Amino acid sequence: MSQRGRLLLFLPSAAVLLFLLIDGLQRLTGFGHYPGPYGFVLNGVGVNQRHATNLVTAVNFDYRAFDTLGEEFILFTATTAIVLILRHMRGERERPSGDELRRENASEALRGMALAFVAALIVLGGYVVTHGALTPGGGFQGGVVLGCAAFLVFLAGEVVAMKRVAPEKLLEFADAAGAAGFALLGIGGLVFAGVFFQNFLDLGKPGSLNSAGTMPLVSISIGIEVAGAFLLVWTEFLDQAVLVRSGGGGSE
Amino acid sequence: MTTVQHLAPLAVVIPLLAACVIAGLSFLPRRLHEVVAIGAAIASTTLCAILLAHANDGPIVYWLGHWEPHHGVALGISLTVDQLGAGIATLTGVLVIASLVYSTRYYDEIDGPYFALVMTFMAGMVAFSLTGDLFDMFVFFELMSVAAFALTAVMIEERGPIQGAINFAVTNSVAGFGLLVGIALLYGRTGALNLAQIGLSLDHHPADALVAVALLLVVAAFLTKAAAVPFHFWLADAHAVAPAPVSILFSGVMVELGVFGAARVLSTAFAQPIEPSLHDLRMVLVGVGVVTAVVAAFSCFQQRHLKRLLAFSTISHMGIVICGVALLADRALAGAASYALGHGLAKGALFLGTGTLLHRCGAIDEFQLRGQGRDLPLLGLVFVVGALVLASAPLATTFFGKSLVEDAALSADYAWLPAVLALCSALTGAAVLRASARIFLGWGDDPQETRTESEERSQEASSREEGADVKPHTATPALLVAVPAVLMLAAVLAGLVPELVPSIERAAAHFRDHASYAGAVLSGRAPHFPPVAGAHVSATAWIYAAASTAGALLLASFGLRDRQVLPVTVADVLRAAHSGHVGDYIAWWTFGMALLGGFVLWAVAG
Amino acid sequence: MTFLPYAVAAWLFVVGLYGIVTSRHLVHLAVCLTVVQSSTYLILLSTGYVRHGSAPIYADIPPVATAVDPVVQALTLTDIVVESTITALLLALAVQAMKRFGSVDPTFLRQLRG
Amino acid sequence: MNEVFQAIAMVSMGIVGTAVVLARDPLRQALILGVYGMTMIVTFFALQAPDVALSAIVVTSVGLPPMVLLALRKLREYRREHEE
Repeated sequence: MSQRGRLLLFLPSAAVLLFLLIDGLQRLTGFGHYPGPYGFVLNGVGVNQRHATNLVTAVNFDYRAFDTLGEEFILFTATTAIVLILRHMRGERERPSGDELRRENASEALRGMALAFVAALIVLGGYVVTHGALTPGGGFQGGVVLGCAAFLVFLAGEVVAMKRVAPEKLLEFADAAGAAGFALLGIGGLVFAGVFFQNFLDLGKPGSLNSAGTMPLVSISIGIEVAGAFLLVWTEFLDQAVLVRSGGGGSE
Repeated sequence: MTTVQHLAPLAVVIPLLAACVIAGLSFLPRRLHEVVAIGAAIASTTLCAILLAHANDGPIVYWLGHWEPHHGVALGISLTVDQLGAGIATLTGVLVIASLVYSTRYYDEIDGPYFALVMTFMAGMVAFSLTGDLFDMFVFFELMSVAAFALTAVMIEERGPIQGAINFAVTNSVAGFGLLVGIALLYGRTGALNLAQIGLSLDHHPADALVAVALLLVVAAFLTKAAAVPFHFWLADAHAVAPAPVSILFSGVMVELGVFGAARVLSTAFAQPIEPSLHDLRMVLVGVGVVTAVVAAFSCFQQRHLKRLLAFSTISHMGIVICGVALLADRALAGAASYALGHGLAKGALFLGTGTLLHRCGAIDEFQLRGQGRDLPLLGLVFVVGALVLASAPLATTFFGKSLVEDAALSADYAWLPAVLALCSALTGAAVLRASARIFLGWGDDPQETRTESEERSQEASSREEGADVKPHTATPALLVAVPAVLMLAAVLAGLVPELVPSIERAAAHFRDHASYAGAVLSGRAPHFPPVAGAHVSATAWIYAAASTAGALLLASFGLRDRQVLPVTVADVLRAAHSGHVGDYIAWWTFGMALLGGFVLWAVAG
Repeated sequence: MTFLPYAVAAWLFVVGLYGIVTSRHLVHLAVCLTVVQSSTYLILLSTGYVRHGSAPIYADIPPVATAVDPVVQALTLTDIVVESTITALLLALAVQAMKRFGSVDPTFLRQLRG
Repeated sequence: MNEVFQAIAMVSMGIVGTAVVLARDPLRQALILGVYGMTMIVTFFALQAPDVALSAIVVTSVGLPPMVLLALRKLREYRREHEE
């Protein structure tokens, strides 16, 4: 279809779709009037049942942990897929790591600044991961921050040197181990408490760091997975942008 | 809780853990990855089969995390394993095992992550069929989507897979977001995510525009996965370029799961609201199924790229399965399930057979392969039997399935439906028969001088280029013929097991009994199902089956003489619609939403 | 006000689709897809919002306070992860498309037709 | 007061979201996407969803930008290499 034909098909249809969406949405109870019951029931019983003060985390890591398991494996699958899709093709070579590469790297000043950030980011990321059950945040958010810290080390140093710090295999292992850890916590519930994903550790005192039973462990394993996954994806893209060059042929 | 219940989450987690082992230890040799993957697939399939055997007295309900409902409000997620769900999960497992075994010999080189992707794909499909929670369905819908996008693009050295994966990913993601909006609408109305609870909560209100739009968004998302026209464009692209062991999973069970998802929400969450408008909604949905079956059957017949031909035949057969679900009757649903079983096994065998031809000859074009299959007689037999199964020849599983659909169509006053479906069976069967005669027997005219149309020529060019990257092999490993042969044998034998079709009829009736379902899920009541009277295959069903088989033979000989069944202009329009441009596909998707939405709004909210 | 968030979300859904349909660049297309998805965040969070409710985090508020629905927030979190993975995957495919086709304009991706 | 704040946040989300779609140059689009992320984060805070806002922050300002920018850079490099 030509761009014109496409729009001729799309625009009237989109208008109808917009009308349908609005027609459906306007029959909701109206903004600010959530009728319940699901969320209200959890708000009523959640803190007592789970000793977690952040109920969003309690939903994600306990009540609806199976959803989160699926979500983490979506991330895991996409990461594995990106490694597979961006693998070096026939006829591609890595750019030699000499002068040419050095040109790509950050300046000395930027390098120093980045390293100063790293320590702060590690503290922040670690805090967000471990306090998931108490305050906003959790494994995913903290994991990205931790991954970012490591990535800054990469950017500040040599692209090649960073591969020595965290080789691809190690990142793949972290990604898989984090995901597997979460799945194993589910099996732990089955083994120690009798039902898959049942919270099998002591719930502790609400508000304290080791409260909410298995939730901090879930958070940590997700944190490991997410940090590994994001780092892996970033380095794959960085590889493509900086190192990989097609050898001649190209687009046929 | 009984021990059997605990198997449900394990059937999902085992392949997930296998994926972690494979991807985390990617330095291990390929054979070890294969062993882990096949072992996990067998274990999970066995669990699904055990669940299937134990679900005959009603759904097995498993509250994950021990979150049982609190005064009728589901706090957590339930796995609700009924026989149709466990059955399609078992079919998934069988096809995954076949695919993995086949790929041990098929790929010359393949990276470990490939097997990890197959494992998460499997876990996504199994969880999707076992879960009883709407949002959980979305999550695992996305998990199997993401794995499928990646598996489409495995062969990054070629051009087709990249384009196919992009079209697949964009179309299905948009559909997934639509599903999410539908979920949000239902949640805003009912405050529930559990299918049974949504169903109970919707019982209290008459259906309005909100329910209609939610139904549109949810069902259309699943129909996009099931490749209903006009949401179907991605399928031909993705199936044609994915490697054979992946195509078998796509055609054999992934698209069927789309229809399954639609059937699931229609018979749980929406069962009560659509009750008053059953007649109108049936008309709309049967319309979707018929258009899908007919359009794709003609597209299928005019293909010469073998995998694309099979892909279009899958779309057409999905149209038939959609008709079965769309009739909104127990017997029709049983027909759809039996049909999906027969089709999944047979189409899986055909896709693997095509892979074997590609492996041997380095080509996938029907004319290029002319006479090349002479030294693979067993594979030829597989193709011919497969063509007959697709044509719903008497005694095939597809035949029993279709006769049930026809039966239900007659009692719902759709007397014309069987004839239309028979035409589609004949066309799709004929396409495969024609290709097998040309490839394995060398029959038919030499096409070179007769083809002049420009669209044809470009198609020829692209289908020639397809095989360019695959090195032909001088010998075919026995396994590459044995796996498709075993699958085809299973497809044929399944039709001959006397107890199979009646038990599917029972399962379908239980599946649609939404009051028993809700009772079992929310209050743990053991369901009391009324006895189901098995249907007898009527005389007209035999006549239609004989007609479609004869029609397939006739059309195949017609096609061998290089004749088209459609006028050139119509054929070119059909081809031109499949432009390969993702923007076109989304424009068509929006068009389909608008059209279907208008009809659903009219039917449900009136 | 009672309908504003839904109107904005419906608009974003459709306008994102418009971007995908007319896109001439795969990276642009991937970003438009995130706009479609962001409409779902808005719908989800708005359905669970309670007027004058506070965040469902009981570290800061008394246990009896009215709080908004935590479930939709959990769902949105899942949704955000799904979005970022699909975007990343499409970007990787765009890079490969450039290598194979020499272009990232969908108009010039012409391998699969008919 | 809170309602006014919410309304402003949502309307700006709608406007900036439209701008993201209409920006045809990918690099410019990436910049506007950053602004869009901000409006989204503000909206999430206004809807009492700090967890979601935190996720949006890490995704739109830490997670995705390196991928988009590196992919764009790769595309540019590739084009340059093949035009030489």
